[in-house]
Amino acid sequence: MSNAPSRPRGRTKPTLLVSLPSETAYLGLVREMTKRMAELAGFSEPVAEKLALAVDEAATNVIEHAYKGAADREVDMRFEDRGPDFRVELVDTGQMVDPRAVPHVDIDKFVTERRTGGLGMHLMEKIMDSVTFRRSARRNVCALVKHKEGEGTSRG
Amino acid sequence: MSNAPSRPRGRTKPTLLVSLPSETAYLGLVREMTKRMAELAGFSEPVAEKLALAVDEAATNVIEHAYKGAADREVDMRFEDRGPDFRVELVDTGQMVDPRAVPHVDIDKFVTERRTGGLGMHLMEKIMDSVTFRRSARRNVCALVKHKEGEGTSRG
Amino acid sequence: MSELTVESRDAGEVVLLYPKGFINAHTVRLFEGALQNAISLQRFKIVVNCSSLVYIASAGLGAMMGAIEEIRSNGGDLRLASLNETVQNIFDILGFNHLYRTYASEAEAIASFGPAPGAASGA
Amino acid sequence: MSELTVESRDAGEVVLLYPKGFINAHTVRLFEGALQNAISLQRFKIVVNCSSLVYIASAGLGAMMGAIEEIRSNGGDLRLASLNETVQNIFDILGFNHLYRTYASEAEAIASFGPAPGAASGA
Ligand SMILES: Nc1ncnc2c1ncn2[C@@H]1O[C@H](COP(=O)(O)OP(=O)(O)O)[C@@H](O)[C@H]1O
Ligand SMILES: Nc1ncnc2c1ncn2[C@@H]1O[C@H](COP(=O)(O)OP(=O)(O)O)[C@@H](O)[C@H]1O
Repeated sequence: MSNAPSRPRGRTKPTLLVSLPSETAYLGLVREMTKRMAELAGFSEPVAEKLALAVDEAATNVIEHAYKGAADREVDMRFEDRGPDFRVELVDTGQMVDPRAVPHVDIDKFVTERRTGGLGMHLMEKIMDSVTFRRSARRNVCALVKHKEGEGTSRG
Repeated sequence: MSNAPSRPRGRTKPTLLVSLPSETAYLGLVREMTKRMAELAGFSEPVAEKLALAVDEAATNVIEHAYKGAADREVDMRFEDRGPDFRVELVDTGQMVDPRAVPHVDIDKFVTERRTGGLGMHLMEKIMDSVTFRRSARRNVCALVKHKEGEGTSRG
Repeated sequence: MSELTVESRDAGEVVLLYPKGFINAHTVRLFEGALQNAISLQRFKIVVNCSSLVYIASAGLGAMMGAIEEIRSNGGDLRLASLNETVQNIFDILGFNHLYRTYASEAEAIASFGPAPGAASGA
Repeated sequence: MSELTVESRDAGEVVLLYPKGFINAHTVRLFEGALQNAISLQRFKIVVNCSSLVYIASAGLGAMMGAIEEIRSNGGDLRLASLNETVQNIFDILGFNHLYRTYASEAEAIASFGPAPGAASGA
């Protein structure tokens, strides 16, 4: 599903595009926007709140890792209600992410080893149905997808 | 950062750009975003709420008048924290607004004549320090400006 | 997501409306419908209890303007109770305080319509 | 705009923290500061009352992970009270319930640290 350059084809419902500064001060806005867009896509409030958390984590990672905390860069976001899927893409022009380099947290080890990193990625993966990273045209694209039919049985 | 054409020059603080479908379902999002951006610009919550109302009214007018209710068009918004000014621009590609044709409400007449239209424009003008419409490159631009120093003495 | 709900209750001759949430151009039909419903039932003494009304844009004020003529020409009125600060403020900006009577509490708004016929004989 | 405030109070040997609002990567310093402050005062019995905590992102959980080692190695603990559903849910997703003890009420969380020395003699 994720080989679309950025504009999806066909009958995709209209999309919300947002471009914001890479400052953590905007994370509250990211959370609110995501919650509302998820509710507009038909998710219940508790699920919409979890989706907002996942997108907050993704945006936080862009600011802290891809841009290494630089506050003068830009984060582009695209919210799409694709019929059966709710999809959020975050695009940055910062440091490349190698998905294989991103450590997968084993939560049991986590508990015993008491690490502090890796929680955000783990939350994103638990909450979403898919989390993918790709590099295209010198931009990093992080795509988060949640299937609507799975809403009631959401693992998160 | 980005040499995007739509970026203003100079030391203007980073800007939030949003592009949304011309559906009234998004008005709640417009209100929330505006309130939060106004608070980030330093306005107190009660003032931020009024600014959110003014921008809601402007977006409502774009959807209802410029686009005549068509839900498949786009509204572009730009929020700027320009030092002494908080500025919001709404851009549409719909029907042209002739500012001189927009009726100015005389609230006293309004009360006695009991009209129902014209309230939105009146609110916008009461709340903001300036409300301007211009046409450029086949797009309508509605610009709302609020001076920060006037916050405490806001008329609204 | 329900940005607005509007409940309706009876208090003798008076109809009470409870808009809860946000009235904007998207949700206003619901509020308009509640007003029109009271009118179509010939209930012209209307109190809008605004204690849970968080926000009202001009669309909502327009809905009241659109109904007030018919309500008053039938011997009724539309009165407002328990406005929060934000909503009161919007009313003030528009000079709506000249047009609509507002009360601090629902009880006062109901009482302003005078004693109900039933209440007088039932005492 | 204050997205987060963190008040601190004493209850005998126990320090109570009251985060109010949203903990994310932007506001987490404040929460971290409150934890570090308790530690630097050698107060290692800490209850975080979450009744007004609306939201916590991983940054906030990381702040707790970063402090827990020192707290426990000094004979203390960090315990949580009155989590709302959203916050409880995030804890569950991460398996934090294995790591932190949570209580339905602040009183229970305080009591879990056992009777305070003063309380025992003062009875
Ligand atoms: N958008 C990103 N760009 C670059 N690296 C990332 C990105 N997201 C995650 N990472 C890498 O994955 C690691 C784990 O991320 P996360 O689980 O959010 O924990 P934390 O951010 O606390 O380290 C990060 O430390 C970082 O090395
Ligand atoms: N963005 C716009 N595009 C075109 N016409 C507009 C626009 N905004 C306002 N107008 C005109 O100005 C009039 C007054 O607007 P307003 O005060 O919001 O009241 P209402 O929308 O209830 O009519 C509208 O009826 C419309 O004719």
